[in-house]
Amino acid sequence: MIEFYDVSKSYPNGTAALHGITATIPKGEFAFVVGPSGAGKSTLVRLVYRETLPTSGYVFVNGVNVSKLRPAAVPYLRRNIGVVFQDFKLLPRKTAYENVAFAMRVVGASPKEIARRVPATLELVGLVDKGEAYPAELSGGEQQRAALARAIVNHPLVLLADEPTGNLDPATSWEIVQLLLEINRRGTTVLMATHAKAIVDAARRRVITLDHGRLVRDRQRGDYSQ
Amino acid sequence: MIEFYDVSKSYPNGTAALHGITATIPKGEFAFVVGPSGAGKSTLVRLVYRETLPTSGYVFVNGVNVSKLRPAAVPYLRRNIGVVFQDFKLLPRKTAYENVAFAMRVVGASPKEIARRVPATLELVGLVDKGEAYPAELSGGEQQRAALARAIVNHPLVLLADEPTGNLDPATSWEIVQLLLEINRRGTTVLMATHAKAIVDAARRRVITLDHGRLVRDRQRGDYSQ
Amino acid sequence: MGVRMILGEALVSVRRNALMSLASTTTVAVSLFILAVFLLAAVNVDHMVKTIEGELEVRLYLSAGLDEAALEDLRALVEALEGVTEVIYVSKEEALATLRQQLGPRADLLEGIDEMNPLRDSFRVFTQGPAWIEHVAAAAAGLGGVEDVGYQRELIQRLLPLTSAIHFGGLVLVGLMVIATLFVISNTVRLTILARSEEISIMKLVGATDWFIRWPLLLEGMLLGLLGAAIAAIGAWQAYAWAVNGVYRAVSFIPVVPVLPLAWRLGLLLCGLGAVIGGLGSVLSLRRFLRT
Amino acid sequence: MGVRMILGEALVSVRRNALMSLASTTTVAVSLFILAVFLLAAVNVDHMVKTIEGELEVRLYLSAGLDEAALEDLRALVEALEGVTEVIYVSKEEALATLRQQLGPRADLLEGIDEMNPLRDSFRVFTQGPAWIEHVAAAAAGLGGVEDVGYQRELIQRLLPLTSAIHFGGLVLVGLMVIATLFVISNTVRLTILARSEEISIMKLVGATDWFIRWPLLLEGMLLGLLGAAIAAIGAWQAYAWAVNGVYRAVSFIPVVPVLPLAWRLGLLLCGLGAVIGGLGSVLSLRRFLRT
Ligand SMILES: Nc1ncnc2c1ncn2[C@@H]1O[C@H](COP(=O)(O)OP(=O)(O)OP(=O)(O)O)[C@@H](O)[C@H]1O
Ligand SMILES: Nc1ncnc2c1ncn2[C@@H]1O[C@H](COP(=O)(O)OP(=O)(O)OP(=O)(O)O)[C@@H](O)[C@H]1O
Ligand SMILES: [Mg+2]
Ligand SMILES: [Mg+2]
Repeated sequence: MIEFYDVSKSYPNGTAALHGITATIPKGEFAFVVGPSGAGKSTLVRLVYRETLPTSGYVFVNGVNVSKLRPAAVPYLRRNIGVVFQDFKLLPRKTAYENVAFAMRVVGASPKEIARRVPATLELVGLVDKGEAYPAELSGGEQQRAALARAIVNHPLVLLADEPTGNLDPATSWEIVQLLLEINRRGTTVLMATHAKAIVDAARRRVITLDHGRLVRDRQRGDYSQ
Repeated sequence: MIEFYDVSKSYPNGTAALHGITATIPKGEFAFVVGPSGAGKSTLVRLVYRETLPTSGYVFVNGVNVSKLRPAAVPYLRRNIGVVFQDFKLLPRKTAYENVAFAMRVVGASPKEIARRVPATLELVGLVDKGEAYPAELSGGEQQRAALARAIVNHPLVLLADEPTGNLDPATSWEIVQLLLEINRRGTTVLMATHAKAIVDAARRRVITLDHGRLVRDRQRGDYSQ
Repeated sequence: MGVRMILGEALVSVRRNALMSLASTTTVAVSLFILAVFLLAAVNVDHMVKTIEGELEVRLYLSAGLDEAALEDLRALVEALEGVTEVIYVSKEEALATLRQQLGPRADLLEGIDEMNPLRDSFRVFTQGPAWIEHVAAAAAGLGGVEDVGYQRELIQRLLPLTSAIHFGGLVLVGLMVIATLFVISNTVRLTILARSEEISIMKLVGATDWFIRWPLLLEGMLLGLLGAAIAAIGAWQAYAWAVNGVYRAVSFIPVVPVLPLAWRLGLLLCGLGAVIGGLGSVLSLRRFLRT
Repeated sequence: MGVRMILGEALVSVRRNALMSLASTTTVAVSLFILAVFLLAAVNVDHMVKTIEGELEVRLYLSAGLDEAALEDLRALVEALEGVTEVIYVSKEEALATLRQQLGPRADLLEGIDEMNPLRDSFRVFTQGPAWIEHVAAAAAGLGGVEDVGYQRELIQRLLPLTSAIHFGGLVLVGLMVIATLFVISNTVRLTILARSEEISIMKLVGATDWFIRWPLLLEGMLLGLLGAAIAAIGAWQAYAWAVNGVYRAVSFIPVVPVLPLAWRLGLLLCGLGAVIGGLGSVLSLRRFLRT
């Protein structure tokens, strides 16, 4: 469960990215976050896994006030959250396989478990034959799928996907969204920032619309509609 | 004008990315390159500005065999080509303004010319108020637009846009495509790799479809159609 | 994470950062080599000073006509004095012979003196160091049978500040060198860590704890340090062996410290320093990126 | 690109890479400081050796009964010999007084010798260096009025290899230090360049020529080197002034090279080295990224 209470965020350079956002994403929900470029979608996502702290207001994840977390507790928060970063953030000196395996090693998974689950997850995103490639040797869409594999490999309680289909063709995009919906059906809360109008319109899930840092619409079975 | 003659490309790690591509994009044309993730679109684009050399076959840009270019001549080839990279490739320690200005300084533009044209170009892509921001301080879509501004600021003869709207909302995407079409109308040859079905279908321009490194379709007023 | 996993991680990282690893290892090697050369020089200067100091003596001129037993008693008393290491008896005949030799071409001065040798029997007394000489001289002056006490007062007064200056200066220099070397090494490691700030921040975002990030980098720093130190140690060993050889051939009277136990000790010291500073440099540079 | 533009670019880059710039500048400063300390030590040892060598002399013992004119002629002849720098006349009375002083407590040996002074008048001849002594001695022996020639044959035979060993060793060490310092500095600059390989490749993709990329980085390397060198020079100056002061107070008889002209020269040398190596390190490390 993710709760935002009157959250505002200004970046150190003075940019006000979010203004008084209040919203609750219940456990097990699938929600889209949409809005024009620079609306604050990525900022909202960053607040959840505490890459950044709100300037005012509170963010709770599974009942925990994220801002109040001791630094030493932050890694443990993040282990329950899978993130597909908008810019992928793959480790450049690790292969696709190693990148996914790294996320499992972080949570202390056994080598056996890793050897079993990493290939299965790469299969799921259609990257089995790219396991040995370094990020620089992957196409844009392949990198994006590797980032997705890393985000889901630990079966996180919460999955944050920031523009996870921006570099994918419509068919692959649709497959990936099906995958996310499937993961959501198994109980994971999913928050997906996206520009893919076709997908949002087809999925008929909750849509939170941001504009210039304000929450301007929040519909249960919404569509993209500008 | 861009010509591909029986071009194949295998990367050093053994991946065969392109097989026997032959195609001509006449001067002043606007062509989409579409295809599933990993089809070879980016590789095709890279061959044009010589980020990579073909394994076999020839690539001509404005009549020059790109593979035969002396290393010292490569910068001069690139100055006639604007590129929007799929991963933006903004200089991290320069602001958005400085990134765009850098492309002009490279071609030896006068400070006055730079001071005039950089703000105008940022305006064109909707980034006037983000000139002082570093890439890390920009949203995904803002970075993409900064990359576009850098690509067009020198009025290049050829514009290569690799997924230039992947991080933009539909409305902004459409504006950007209108901008590219406008630039094309003024005489620039444009080659745009994209997954944006809606845009391709609406623009009714030439569409080159790749799949697994092969050219599978090439229609003059085509659509995305899988 | 098991130790083998961390070690594997570190080794892979060294290889995949080949250029950086090479640059930093060679820097470590070169700066530790210089430190080693310097330490070897310092050890040898120290050795030389000790040798020279060991040749300083107190001369006790004895009353004429002491019998064998009195002589032995006196020798025992002198040997019992604090700071005394050795006592050698010199008869007045031996003393005259030595003087004649020292005068060299002017020995004709002593012609005809033989029969009426004006010199006295004496003890040459060696001490634990030049600082003891005045003390021993004063104590011995009070002993029965000792008529007069002589020592190179002027030489000692010149030598003592000189050797203590050499000692002090050497210590300051060695200290400077050690600090500088450690600084350069840890700074080099810091540069390789700074270059990876992006990777480190990604690891944190994926949920890695500080120690999960730190261990492999700590080990990597230690590996680079150790490798550089090993190269430096081998280089220093070879260079020192060559230099000692050269000194023996050219200026054999200069006392040098023999190569072997010294080279081993130095090698161990360097490897220890390299590993510790490499690791420490790594961990300290990481502070900036962790806990934020 | 104008010079101002490149300089501006370089300065901005130094600031935006603050952490890396700091790490590399301090490394440059520390290693050049050590080099400076070392050079200062070498210059002083050299000075000391020269001073000691300058005190070596050839003694010409003169025939008895030479008159004033003959003495002056002989002095002129000796002064004209190759390698001679100074000639001092010592009468036999002065010689006896000196000898008495040297014998110290054993001066009683000379009692009653005064009237029949067996010593001879002599010339003390100083040369340009110990290597000239044998030559001068041989040449002077053949001159009329010179009865006998004396010099510290043994001392010279010991001193010559020693000083040449010090010279040779010093040269080797200074050479080693210089090479090591240059290596460390250029390696440090290399690390900062390696960390920017991504930026450099982007610049190339945007159409920058090699020199367009090189100029600002060259200047940046020079700036870092210069800044580090300036810090090192100031530090070395202060440290040397302090050390010279200490030596004067504690062991005033040791000859030291005065601070002032030396410190200036050293500072210039360091700044030159820093700038050149910083720039060169930059340009050489760039080779790998350009022309591909
Ligand atoms: N680190 C930062 N420092 C300063 N300003 C930032 C930073 N990150 C984002 N911003 C600014 O905050 C605003 C919101 O950015 P955010 O990344 O949340 O937008 P977004 O909705 O994700 O946009 P996009 O769809 O383009 O990714 C933008 O104006 C952006 O320029
Ligand atoms: N530098 C590289 N080294 C090795 N293989 C590469 C490299 N770059 C791309 N590839 C591989 O070549 C194939 C084509 O890649 P390319 O980037 O051209 O695809 P794309 O059509 O642009 O895909 P996307 O739509 O996902 O960006 C892919 O299988 C990819 O893994
Ligand atoms: Mg975003
Ligand atoms: Mg691509």
